[in-house]
This record gives sequence, structure tokens and C-alpha cells, in this order.
Amino acid sequence: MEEVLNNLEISIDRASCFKGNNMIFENISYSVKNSEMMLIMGPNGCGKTTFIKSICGIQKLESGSIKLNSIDINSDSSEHLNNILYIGHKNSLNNDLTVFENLEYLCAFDKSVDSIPEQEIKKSLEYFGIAKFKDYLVSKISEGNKKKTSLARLLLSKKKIWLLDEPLSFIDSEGNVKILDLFNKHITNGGLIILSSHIDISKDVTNTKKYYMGNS
Amino acid sequence: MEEVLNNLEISIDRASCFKGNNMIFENISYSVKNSEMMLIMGPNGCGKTTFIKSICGIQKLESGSIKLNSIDINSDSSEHLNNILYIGHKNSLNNDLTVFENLEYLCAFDKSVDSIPEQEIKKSLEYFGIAKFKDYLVSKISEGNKKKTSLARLLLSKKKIWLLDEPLSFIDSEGNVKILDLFNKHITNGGLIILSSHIDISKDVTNTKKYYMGNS
Amino acid sequence: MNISKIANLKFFFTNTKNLSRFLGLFTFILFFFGIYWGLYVAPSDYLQGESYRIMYLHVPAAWLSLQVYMFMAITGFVSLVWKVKIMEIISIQCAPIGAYFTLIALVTGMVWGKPTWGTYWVWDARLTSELILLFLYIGVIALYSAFSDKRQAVKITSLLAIVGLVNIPIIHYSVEWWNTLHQGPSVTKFEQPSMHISMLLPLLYMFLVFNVYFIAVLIKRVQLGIYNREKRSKWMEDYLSD
Amino acid sequence: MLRKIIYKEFKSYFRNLNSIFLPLIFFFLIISIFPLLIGPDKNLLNKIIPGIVWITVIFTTLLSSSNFFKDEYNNGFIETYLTSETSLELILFLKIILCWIFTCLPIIFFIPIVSIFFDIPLKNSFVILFTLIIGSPILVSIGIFGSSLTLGIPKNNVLVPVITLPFYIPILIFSASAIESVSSGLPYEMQLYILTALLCFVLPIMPYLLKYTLTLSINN
Amino acid sequence: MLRKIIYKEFKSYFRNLNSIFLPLIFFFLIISIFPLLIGPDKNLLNKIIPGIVWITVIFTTLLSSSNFFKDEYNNGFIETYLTSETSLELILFLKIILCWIFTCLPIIFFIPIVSIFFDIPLKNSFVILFTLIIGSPILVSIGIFGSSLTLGIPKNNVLVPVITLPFYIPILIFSASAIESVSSGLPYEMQLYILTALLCFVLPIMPYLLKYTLTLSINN
Ligand code: HEM
Ligand SMILES: Nc1ncnc2c1ncn2[C@@H]1O[C@H](COP(=O)(O)OP(=O)(O)OP(=O)(O)O)[C@@H](O)[C@H]1O
Ligand SMILES: Nc1ncnc2c1ncn2[C@@H]1O[C@H](COP(=O)(O)OP(=O)(O)OP(=O)(O)O)[C@@H](O)[C@H]1O
Ligand SMILES: [Mg+2]
Ligand SMILES: [Mg+2]
Repeated sequence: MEEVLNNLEISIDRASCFKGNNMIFENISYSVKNSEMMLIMGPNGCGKTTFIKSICGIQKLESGSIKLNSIDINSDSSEHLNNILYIGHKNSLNNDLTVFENLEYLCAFDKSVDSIPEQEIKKSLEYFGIAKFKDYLVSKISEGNKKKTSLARLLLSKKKIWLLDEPLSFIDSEGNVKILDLFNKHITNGGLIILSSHIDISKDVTNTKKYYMGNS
Repeated sequence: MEEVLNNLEISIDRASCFKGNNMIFENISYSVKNSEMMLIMGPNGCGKTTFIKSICGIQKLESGSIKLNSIDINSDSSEHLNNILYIGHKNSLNNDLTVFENLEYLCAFDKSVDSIPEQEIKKSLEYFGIAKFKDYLVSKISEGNKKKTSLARLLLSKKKIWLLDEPLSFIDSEGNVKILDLFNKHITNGGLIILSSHIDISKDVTNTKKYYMGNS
Repeated sequence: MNISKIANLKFFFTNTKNLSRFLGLFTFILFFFGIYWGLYVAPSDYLQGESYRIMYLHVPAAWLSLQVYMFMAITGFVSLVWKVKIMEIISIQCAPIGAYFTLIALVTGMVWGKPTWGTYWVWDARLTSELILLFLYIGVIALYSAFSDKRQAVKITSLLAIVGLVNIPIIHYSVEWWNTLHQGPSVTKFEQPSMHISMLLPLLYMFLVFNVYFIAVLIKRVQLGIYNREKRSKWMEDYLSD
Repeated sequence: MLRKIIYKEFKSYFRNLNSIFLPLIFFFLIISIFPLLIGPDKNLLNKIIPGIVWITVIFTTLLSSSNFFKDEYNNGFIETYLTSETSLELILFLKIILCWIFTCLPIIFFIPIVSIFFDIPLKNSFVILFTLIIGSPILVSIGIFGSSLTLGIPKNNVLVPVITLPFYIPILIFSASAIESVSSGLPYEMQLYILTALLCFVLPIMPYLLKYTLTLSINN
Repeated sequence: MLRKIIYKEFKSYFRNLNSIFLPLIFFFLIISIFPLLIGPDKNLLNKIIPGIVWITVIFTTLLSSSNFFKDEYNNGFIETYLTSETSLELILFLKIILCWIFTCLPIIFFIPIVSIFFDIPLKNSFVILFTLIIGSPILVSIGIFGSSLTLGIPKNNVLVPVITLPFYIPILIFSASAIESVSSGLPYEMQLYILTALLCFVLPIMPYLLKYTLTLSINN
């Protein structure tokens, strides 16, 4: 089993990113540790999504570096992928599988999940109040419930670093509260969250560092 | 040119809707007039989207009726389609066209738009602060800017009835203000808005009637 | 009794149980009588000898393959236009039965072809178009099972079936339009059928038997279809618990 | 308004500059694959070349129609079409025609060249051309119809051909019979008339049928 | 973990219960179209039937691979794969194999029956079978590679075949030559060896190649 780290620090050092011929962001330096949440805010198109993707390692930087515990996330020796859970704008849900099967499938890619997560999947769905849609095909549930399904992974995975891109979109107010609760719990348990949002939730979650990205 | 109505009333009479074998909503009776906004709220999966679609006429009802000025919207004589502008969860944007071309294309389907909307498209993009993305392919702009692009139709169309499904999702706070402004203006000009949202904007828009859909 | 009652799923399900059982038994008896008539009583053909007797399977099966298709399309049409639930189920349940009849017609035709044409298969228009009919049936079944929402599925497949009707005249008239190996119409002609009455009668009888068989199987399948659709409904649970 | 729509469709086809050449290149690739597969026997090839041309057209239409509405379904365009006051039938008719222009027409244009290449007599090549001009729009409409039926279904790449090919067959039968007739010196006009009749029947009906299926699949 | 992935892939294929039969039916449809197009001349048909079998396999692979990653690209799954600690190469290898199982294997199974139908001698039909078993996984991998290259491109239905078909040609040449050799009584082992060598070269490399192209297209 790969090592799951307990002390975490993500440090971003003068990171810049290009896409096409556009500078998306430039010279970002920042660092986040366990028990902290980094809330990225900023106008549309300022590069939040791109930034989060580069912390995942799926978006290559033009210059600068992103390190997890002083090891560059793109280096081979990085434990990076063993520790991050990324949930983006898109839900990563397969329309021709049911809600349950989708989560089961997604868990198969996540080594931190116990081997037989049946009960836990049910529990996580119950947490969000969508247990009754368990056997619905994803194409048959509502937009908000799709989002909730993909967020149910937060309850299943034991990974410490959450990278979330606007997790609150389409979610109803009740769901909002539950998700913020989850964030608080994760932070208290020593987790690390980096997320983007257009709603300022810095007051609802402990230990939030707000990072404002301007339009480049 | 088809008639664009000035006095509008949408009355929903004991509308019920089934999908698959599920009752989505039941016995909804409600009516909205010019200069009113109907704000539909409710938990995820309660049927807001389905309800809005049935007001568009693209979702068939099981029983009950929806009338525009006492004419059933599904009857042939209905002026319904000449008066509604529907913008759903999905953006109706073509990934292989630019922002500008997309709007031009969408305008081609909207007879209320002037024949040469080039200037107006630019203006509407400027209104949302996305004029610089005018010649970007839609696949290259950010999620929020896609939403803004699709909402730019509100400025272009002269239709009186707006049917909007969570128009505020992915939009930054500045964009939020602008959209609410638009709503206010439309209401003052005698328009009619029906929209769903998870954020309670009833205080920000004049003449709002809130309709809460429970979980069925 | 009014139509809406008969068209009611519950009514159909609860009232046809014995009927289908009876029909099943009935076809069995009829079939054996027909086999006896066709294989022993009917005279042998002066040209083909005994091999022609497979006609008593081939021709009715071939006719039914066409007839069932038309039935499927028509019931599909009714279900689309008048939204009669029972028709949806009847329509889709026709597909597998029709496919079997088509298969029987193909296989018996091939078996018959060997002694008469010297080959199992030739690519002539009727044979090919009958094969296409099989593919049409399979297409309908495939499309139906690809949908997870079965009510949606029936609507869509009915449409496919209706459009597929255009193939039926092509199959039927293919022998006239193209001069092919296959037998021209010898029964279904307007003037005197070109077949002796002693051969014709058992053929018509077998046609009747196949029809009864079709109805029996259809009723059975429709019951199953109703069960699958309504197994979670209250009346079904009540009915089954009795 | 219609002009705008046509213009936009053209633009989105031509965005990938070469999309008009693609069917053509595909066509030539297929044609050059056949000699590889069945050997370079010239006699044999000449005999089956009309069949190969037809097969290629069939595959091109299948490839380009099997996901015809998928993008528009996924990005919500179908709903926009359905809520637009513009007659959807007209839009769909245009879409069929445009799809035909971009997939079959380039191939049809090149039939003369292919004929020279394979020593097909002028008269025969005319008949091949005619059957294609009349038959291929029918194929395209049927393909698009098939794709509209399978809108809600994931992984439908092979399903669409399976449900549409049976409908292709009558057209193939008549076309092949026309080509067969002309090369054996028999009259072939009858078959062309029948094909034309089919075209005149299918093309006007198809938009209504498509509208209906689209409505159904949005309403699922 | 791998078991789970395989299980899920199977489930999503079998959701539409019949998807395994579809390539087969497609195969039969194509086979029955050819006699219509090139005439029912039995001699002619028998000569070209191996070619037809191969063409059908080519089209099936093209049809099922041309949009291979599209859904996963659109719903963000590729990003999930890339951020998963599971080796992506392994997943991609599995995906290739599964795609092959669901598109080519059913056809291969039915070659014996087709052989009976068309009176193909036993030995020839064995060689056809072998070339297919060895060649088709290569075709599938190439097709999938082509689809990964065109991920960001809309309307790529015909583009993928155009860029992949040239790569198919070597495989076709060797297979055709093996079949040709066996039917004229010449040794055919050499060609099979070459095909096998190609397979052993392509299959292990492909996952790495695919991973690279996927990373590129996410990073566009
Ligand atoms: C695989 C081979 C065959 C197939 C697919 C086939 C198919 C059909 C079909 C579809 C029909 C119904 C036509 C209609 O009602 O419009 C039919 C009828 C018939 N077939 Fe065949 N057939 C085959 C072989 C044969 C052979 C070998 C014979 C005998 C020489 C034969 C004799 C007949 C006769 C006598 C009829 C009744 C014609 C009439 O009066 O309508 N068939 N067959
Ligand atoms: N391939 C590309 N070529 C050029 N520019 C691109 C490309 N892809 C994205 N961009 C630009 O990158 C910028 C950042 O996009 P990103 O999705 O990161 O924004 P965001 O902050 O997440 O916005 P939102 O709040 O709307 O989600 C956008 O302005 C977009 O136009
Ligand atoms: N084809 C279907 N079969 C059965 N149920 C369906 C089908 N399509 C949708 N539903 C159900 O209809 C309900 C209403 O969906 P709808 O999208 O209208 O919800 P919503 O109120 O818009 O939710 P959200 O706030 O998440 O957007 C959902 O619970 C969904 O599961
Ligand atoms: Mg974003
Ligand atoms: Mg909704």
C-alpha cells in the first residue's frame, strides 16, 4: 500500500501558466498546510479551474513549481496522486451506469478506499439525501443530484487533499450546509482543501485562507 | 411577422407530470402575469427543471394544462413560441463556433431579433464583460463565461417571457449583479420571468412571486 | 364492455390466464393433427416428391413472419397515437415471436432449397429480403433493449417498426419484380390458386394453426410484459398475494 | 433567417478546413484497400467497382450520421430548436441536405474520375452517378433517422448501423439492379424511376418524422 | 481493483444486454449487402469473401473506435483517470482489450459459420481466422489511437478513419497475402509471423502512446 501522508504542505512557487497564447496566471506563490482550506475566488475566466488543474498535475505549468512536501508533484518520486482527490466542474459520471455503480467504479480508482465499499456508498448517499436514487441511471437524475453523487466521493475516499472546483454549484441550501460541514470535519481531521467558489464561504469553514485571483 | 403579445398571463392549471413511472410534480396551479417574476425554489430533484420545460412545451404533461393568455400552449393556435426565450441548464453553445458565431446562430432562430445583430451582440458581450472572448471558440472559454454567453441572449431577444433554469450558476458576483439588473429592467418593461434558483433572489428583483416546490 | 376496460393492463393480466393456457394446449392438439394431415394424408407432389411437405411449415411460417410484422407496426401505431398502454406491450412482444417465425421460414426454406435448387442459399431478392426482415426484427429488439426506460423504448421502437413497414411489400412482391429462383405466388393469387385443393387445404389449416399458436404465445408474453412493468404497482402485489 | 442558419452550418463544417475533403479521402482509401484485400485481378475489380463505390457511400453516411444529433443533444441545442418559433421541420430538412452535401456530394463529384481509372464505360458510369445522386440522399435521411432514434442511448456506434442498414437494402437493390441492367444492355429506367419515387417519398416525410422522434427523446 | 474496473466495463457494455450481438448482426448485414451490390454470382462471391470479412472487421473497429474517448472526455473521466494513482497505462490496456472483445471477438467466433455458408475450405478458413485473431487487436489499437488524437475536434467521424486507415494497410497487406497464399497452396506462415510480430510491438506500446496523447489533449 502506498504511503498516505499525514503532514502535508503544498507550496506553489512562482507558478505561471499559458494556454494557447494566453497567459492564464502568472507568478503565483502560495502555500497551504494540513488543517487549512484555500478558497480561490475571482471573476469568471480568471483561471481558477486552470490553477486547480495544475495543482492536480494535469495542467502543465509554463514556469515555477508546485511541490507537495518539498517534492515536485510532477517528479516520479511524488506521492502526490496517492493523496489528492480532484472533483472538477464536470462530474466524471458515466451516464449508462447507475448512481451506485458509478461510485463503485470511481472507488476502484482510489486506493485509499476500502475494498468493499457497498455499505459506505449507501451511507454517503444517505448523507446527501439521495439514497433513493441509488439505482437510477445517472442520466435520469437532476443536475444537483449529479453533483451530489460526485461529491459523495468525499465521504468515501480517505485522501487528505481535496481539490474541488466550484463544488457548490447546483446544490440546494440543505446540501450546502452538509458540504460545509464535511469541509469543517475534514479540516479538523488534518485534511487540506483547495477549492474555488463564487460564494464566499470563508466564514463558514474554519481556517480558511482566501486567495483572490484577478483578471490577468 | 408574428404577433408579439403585450399583455401576458401564464396560467398553470392542476399540472401533473410523470417521467418513467415517477410522479415528478402534481397538481400545480399557479399563474404569472406581465411585470412579475416567478422564482421557483426547492431541493435538488424536486422537479424545477421539469416544470420549466413543461412551461416551454417541450415536456409533456400527464394531466392539467398550461395556458398563455387562455390558449393552451400545445394547441396549434398558440403564440407561445413567439414569446418565450428558454435558457436551460445546458448552454446550447456549439463548441466549434466562436462566442460571436454562436450568438449569431442562436439569433437566427429568434424572430424577435433584428436582422443584423452584429453591433448588439458586441454590446451584449460587453455588458457581461466578455467582449474580449468574442472570437474565442466556445470550447476555450471558462464555464462561467459560457453561461454568460448563453445569457447574452437575454439582451438580444425582444421576447417577453423568459424561462431560465438556474441562470446564476457559475457566474461571478459582478455578473450576478448585472443579471439581477437585467431582470429588474425586464420586469419594469412589462416582461415576465420564470426562473429556478437555489439562491433566494426574491429581495433583489421587484415583483417576485416565490414558488416553493417540495419533494414529491 | 367498453374498450378502455379491455385495454386496461390489470384487466388483461387477470383475465387471460386461463385463456392462454387453453390456447396453448389447443395449438398442441391442432398442430399434431396438421402434421398428420400434411405428412400422411396429403398426396405427394408429382415434381418434388415428398420433399415438398416441408411447405406445411415453411409457407405458414413465412406468411406469419410478414403478418406479425404488420401486426407489430399497427399496434405500435395505435399505442403512439392513442396512447393505449396495452398496445405498447403487445407491439413490442410481437418482435421476438416474429423473429422466430422468420427464422423458421429461413431455415425450412434452406432445407427445402437443397433438394429443389441444389443449394441451401442463393442471394436472390426474396431470400435476401426475408433475411432483412429478420434483421429488422432484431433491430427492433436491439433498440428496445438498449433503452433503460422501457416506456420510452416502446415509443421509439414503434416508430422504427412503422417505418419498417415499407419493407413488407418489397418482400412480398420481390418474386414478381425480380425473376428469381423462388416460387411465385401459388396460393395468394387472385385467380385460381395453382395448387391442388388436397395440398391447399392442409396448408391453409397449418396457417390457421400457426395463427392460433401466435396468439397463444403473444398472450403469454404480454402477461410477462405486464408483470415486468407493473410488478411494483399495488394491484399486482395484491393480485399475486391472493 | 434561413440564410443565417445555412451560413452557420457551413461555417461549422468548414471550421475544420478540410472537412469537405475528408469523405473524399476516405473514399479513395477504401477504394485502394479493396484491391489489397481481393487481389489486383483487374477483371474482378472492374466487375465489383460499382459495388465498392456504393459500399463506400454507405459507410460514409453511416459514419457521419451515427452520432448526428449527439452533440446537439448533449449541449441542449435540441431544446433550443424545439422552443424556437422557426419551423423545426425546415431546420431538419436543411440539416439533412447539408449533411448530404458534405458527405456524399464530394464522392459523387469524383465518380467520373473513378470511372476513368477503372475503365467504366461512359453509359454505365452515368447510371452509377444517377443512382448515387438519387439514392444517397435517401441513405443520409435514413441514417439521420436512425441516429435520432438512438439519442438517449450511450455506446450507440454499432446500434445505428444495425437498425438503419435494413432500410438501406431496398435502395441498394434498385441501384444495383439498375447498374446491373445497364451493363448487360437491358433497360434500367424503371429502377431509376422507383428510386426517384422513393426519394420523393422519403425526403419530404423525414423532417416530420425526425421532429417527432426528437420530441419523444427529449420527453423521455 | 483491476477486477472492479473490468467488472464495471463489462457492466456498462452489458447494460444494453445485446451490445455483444450488435457487431455480429452488423457483420451479417454487411455480408448480406455485398451479394446485393455485386451480384449473386457464387464464384465471384467466394473469391472475395475473405476480403469482405476483413472489410467488415475494419468498419466495425472504425465505428466503435471513432468516438472511443469522447464520452469520457466530455464527462471529465479522463481527468479522473489522470489524477488516479492507478496506473493509467494499465487502464488503457484493459480498455483496448475490452473494446476488442466486444467488437471483434464476436465476429471472429462466427467465421466458421460464415465459412460453411460460403463453402470456404477448412484450411483457408483457419488462416482467415488466424489473421483476424492476430490482426484485429492491432486495428482496434490503431483506431483507438486515432480517436485519442482527435479528441478536441468536433465532427471527427470521418476524420478518424482517414487518419487511421493508412496505418491499417500494412496489416491488411500481410493478412491478404496470407489468405492469398493459402488458397493458392503456397506457404503462409511467414505472413502470420510478421503479423504476430506487429501485434507484439503495437500492443505493449499503445497504452503509453495513448496516455501521452490524452495528457496532451487535456493540456491543450
Ligand atoms: C431460405 C430460403 C427461403 C426463404 C427465405 C423463403 C421465404 C419465403 C417467404 C418470405 C414467403 C412468403 C411470401 C409472401 O407471402 O409474400 C415464402 C412463400 C413460399 N415459399 Fe419460400 N422461401 C425459401 C425457400 C423456398 C423453397 C426452396 C421453396 C420451394 C421450392 C419455397 C416455396 C414457397 C412457396 C410455395 C411459398 C408460398 C407462395 C405464395 O403463395 O405466396 N420457398 N417463402
Ligand atoms: N485552450 C485555450 N486557449 C486559450 N485560452 C484558454 C484556453 N483554455 C482556457 N483558456 C482561457 O483560460 C482562462 C481561464 O479559464 P478557467 O476555466 O481556468 O477560468 P475560471 O477561473 O475557472 O472561470 P470560471 O469561474 O468561469 O469557471 C479563460 O479566460 C479562458 O478563456
Ligand atoms: N427519465 C426519468 N425517469 C424517472 N425519473 C426521472 C427521469 N428524469 C428525471 N427524473 C426525476 O425527475 C426529478 C426531477 O428532476 P429535475 O431535473 O426537474 O429536478 P430539479 O428540481 O431541476 O433539480 P436540480 O435542482 O438538481 O436541478 C428528479 O428526481 C429525477 O430523478
Ligand atoms: Mg472554472
Ligand atoms: Mg434542475
